[in-house]
Amino acid sequence: MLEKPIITAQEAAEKVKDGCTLMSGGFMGCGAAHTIIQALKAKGLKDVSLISTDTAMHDLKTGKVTGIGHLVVDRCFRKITASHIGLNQETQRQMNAGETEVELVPQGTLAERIRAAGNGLGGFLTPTGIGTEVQEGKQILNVNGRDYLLELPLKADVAIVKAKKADKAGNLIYAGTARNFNPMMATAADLVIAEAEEIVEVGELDPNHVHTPSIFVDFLVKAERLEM
Amino acid sequence: MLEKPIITAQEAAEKVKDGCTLMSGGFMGCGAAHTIIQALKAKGLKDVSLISTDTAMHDLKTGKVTGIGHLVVDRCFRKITASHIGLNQETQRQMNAGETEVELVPQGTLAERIRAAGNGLGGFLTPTGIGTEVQEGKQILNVNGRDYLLELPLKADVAIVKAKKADKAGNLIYAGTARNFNPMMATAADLVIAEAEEIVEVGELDPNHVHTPSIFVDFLVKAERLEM
Amino acid sequence: MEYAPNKDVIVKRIARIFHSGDVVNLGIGLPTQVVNHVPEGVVIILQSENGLMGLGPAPEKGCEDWDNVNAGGSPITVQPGGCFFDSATSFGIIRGGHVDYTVLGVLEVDQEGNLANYKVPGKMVPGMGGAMDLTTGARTVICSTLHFEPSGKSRLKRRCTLPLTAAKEVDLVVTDLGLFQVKDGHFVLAECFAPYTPEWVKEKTDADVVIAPDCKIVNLD
Amino acid sequence: MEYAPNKDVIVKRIARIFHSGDVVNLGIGLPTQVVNHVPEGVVIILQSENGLMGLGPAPEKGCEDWDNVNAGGSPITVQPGGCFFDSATSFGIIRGGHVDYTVLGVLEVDQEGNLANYKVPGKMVPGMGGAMDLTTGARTVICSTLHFEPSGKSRLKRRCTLPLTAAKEVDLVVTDLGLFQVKDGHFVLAECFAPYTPEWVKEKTDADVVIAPDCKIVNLD
Repeated sequence: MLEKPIITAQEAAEKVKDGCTLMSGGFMGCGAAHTIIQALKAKGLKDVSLISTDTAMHDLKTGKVTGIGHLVVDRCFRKITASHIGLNQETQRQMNAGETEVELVPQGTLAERIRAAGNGLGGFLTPTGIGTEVQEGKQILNVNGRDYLLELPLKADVAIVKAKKADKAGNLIYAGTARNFNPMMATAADLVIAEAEEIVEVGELDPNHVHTPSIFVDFLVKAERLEM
Repeated sequence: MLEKPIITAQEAAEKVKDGCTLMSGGFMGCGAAHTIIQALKAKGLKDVSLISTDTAMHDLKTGKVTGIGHLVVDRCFRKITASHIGLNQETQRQMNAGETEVELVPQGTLAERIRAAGNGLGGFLTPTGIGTEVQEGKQILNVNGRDYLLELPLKADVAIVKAKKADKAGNLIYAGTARNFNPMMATAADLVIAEAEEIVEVGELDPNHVHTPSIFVDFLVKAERLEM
Repeated sequence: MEYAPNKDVIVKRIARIFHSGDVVNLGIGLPTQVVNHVPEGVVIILQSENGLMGLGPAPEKGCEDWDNVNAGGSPITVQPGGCFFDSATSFGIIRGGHVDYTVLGVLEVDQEGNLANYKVPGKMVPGMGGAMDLTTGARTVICSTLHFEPSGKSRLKRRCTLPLTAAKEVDLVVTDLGLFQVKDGHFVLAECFAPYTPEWVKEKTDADVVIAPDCKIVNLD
Repeated sequence: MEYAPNKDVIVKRIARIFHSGDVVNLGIGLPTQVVNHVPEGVVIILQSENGLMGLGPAPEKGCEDWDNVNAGGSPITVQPGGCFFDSATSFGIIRGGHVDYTVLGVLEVDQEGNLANYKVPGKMVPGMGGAMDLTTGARTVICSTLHFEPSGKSRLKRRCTLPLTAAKEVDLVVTDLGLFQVKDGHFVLAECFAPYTPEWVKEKTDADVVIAPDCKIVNLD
């Protein structure tokens, strides 16, 4: 199995271009690629369209910021597609002020839309959102007497994901709830950069326990920052 | 975590009723619940609608039969939904003679239809089958300029799946390519019976490596027959 | 009759709904406390929508593993026999009807079974998170709420005015006054919590309440 | 010119198409043999649609692990760095465009890029297995076939008459006469395999063949 280039977080950040669509794994900061996020912050990023389950945390009172919230505070995003922004007061402020476009998507629908893009599906029918604002502008199909929304795939130019362990071929294993959106995102972007706490030799991972097959990963980064 | 009843293959077979819809994991016999299949054969089963990726093997010349093929030979099925029956000459004979209804489904579509049923989706759009006989009678939707077939969920009354290891709570870990259709089938049937080569105490499996969460499994059977 | 808000009776009553083996998802806030009141001998399985079956209690201080958090981002532990999965699988479990109960907070809930709990336009727009999938997918949707807003208005309505989280999905509403079933376009008061009386509850609720013929007075203290 | 069937040149030529890192799915039968001719130094990754990335060679006799089989049900080994997944994931990989090349056998293939290889109505109905997903999903679809049927008829057609496996999905056809691209409703002969000549190939093929201006004569022996 060919090995994937191991690059620095700075080199990874250079691959994320202004104006691109970026997927970032993580749930309230848990399972986010913190090292790469800090490099993106240092580099300065503009006009990016973010897809993430949430925008992690930003507490205006304490000033505490976690995960992808660091890039929200730096105004890196022109658009944010997420299921929850409730713990990031800056995201809410930017949305209410009309500074940043925010599209709210039910969390299960978001996960499935990303999976659909990675899996070559043209869309799927979900009952979630029927009878709510979420159905606005969407096609409703009735199957066997029940109404469903047609939801469409969601893909990105770049995905940054975070694993516990990688092998040099790019196989990934996640730990605990830090798995969350990472596996789907790794399938749905043209360029996938995986940050891993540990990078082992090819052949050291049990092939039954790999969560993300190597073929999805383009570059590896060694994690240096683990805190949220 | 509550433990699931460990029953004999004979008790498992009693739970599969004549006339029901049955899902059976396995790919050409690899990863099929051979112990339960033999108990079903011994019991005699009638009028069942089978969902399986294939009907394993039956060679008219050598008489060799594998996996679910044993039940095909015994004429247990009124209908078979599968992607491939090429290595079971008896299935083909029954189909051509009009004795058994056979519905052929592309393998990826079959896997996704079962997943859709287990995941509460009303259907999905796939490009597979466009322009072929598979599209007959199905709705075609155009999304962003590409045609897709709307494929619908597929569920069953009972699923028999085969794992390498189970814990007593019902968590399952599969081995190698014996995983195949088992994880999806475990989500898509009202009653799920899992045959496992090894049944360990609750807490002995690494929660990061479980392939099928315990909540999907109703009964456990200790595997006694491993050959295909 | 004087009203004093009492969150304890809400979580105590909900905790008695479950049977051993039930798969339960508890929302952030009040619903989370339900777990502390599940009767001894009843073993439920807690699902956390961020990717976990078998949620255990919070770790002791200093023992946090930041790879293991709940849907609110707080550190948790895992029960023996628990397991992890990705978010697509997690919501497949939810949407697919494999979660028996979801317990959620309320801004408004109405007699048609509509729930609003994720958005006050222009004021508070946290996003729906997993709530829309949970209300659509869980077999039984339980709303937990103080009966009255701070202003004194009933949170049980004839018709929600806020954007809906779910349309016609609510099965049960448990407040500090009683347990209500949503049925045929009205609330059925199945249990009234002492010291209140069914008639008083009906009078104070700004929705159509039918007192069940077998309505019980329950003391949860 | 006399024709002698030669499967070797087909698999030899296909094996030279790949670059290191390519993800390749080889169909049962003739395509399987392609792997034996991949040039030294080129490291491809073989996908097996029954749930494996990193298919290795067959095990030695007596070392079979019957949990590890290929899509034909025969025992296989796994390359270091390989991994297993379920069938939904496997076909997600295929349908999602993550397989660079699929190599399939042929009953008929036509100049519109249609392929028929899974069914002869009334005679042979093995089922499509994974072939429809593979032809739809793989980035490049390569058909491998002897140029002529045993009867002497060309397998390259103006229009398939058998039920289609895939409509307009075929990119390349490699026969024992040459390498054809499917383009704008005809076959473009990009390479002609010695000892045949482009004109002879064109004449013997029952379809519209355009000889590429830069058509090369290739010797694969």
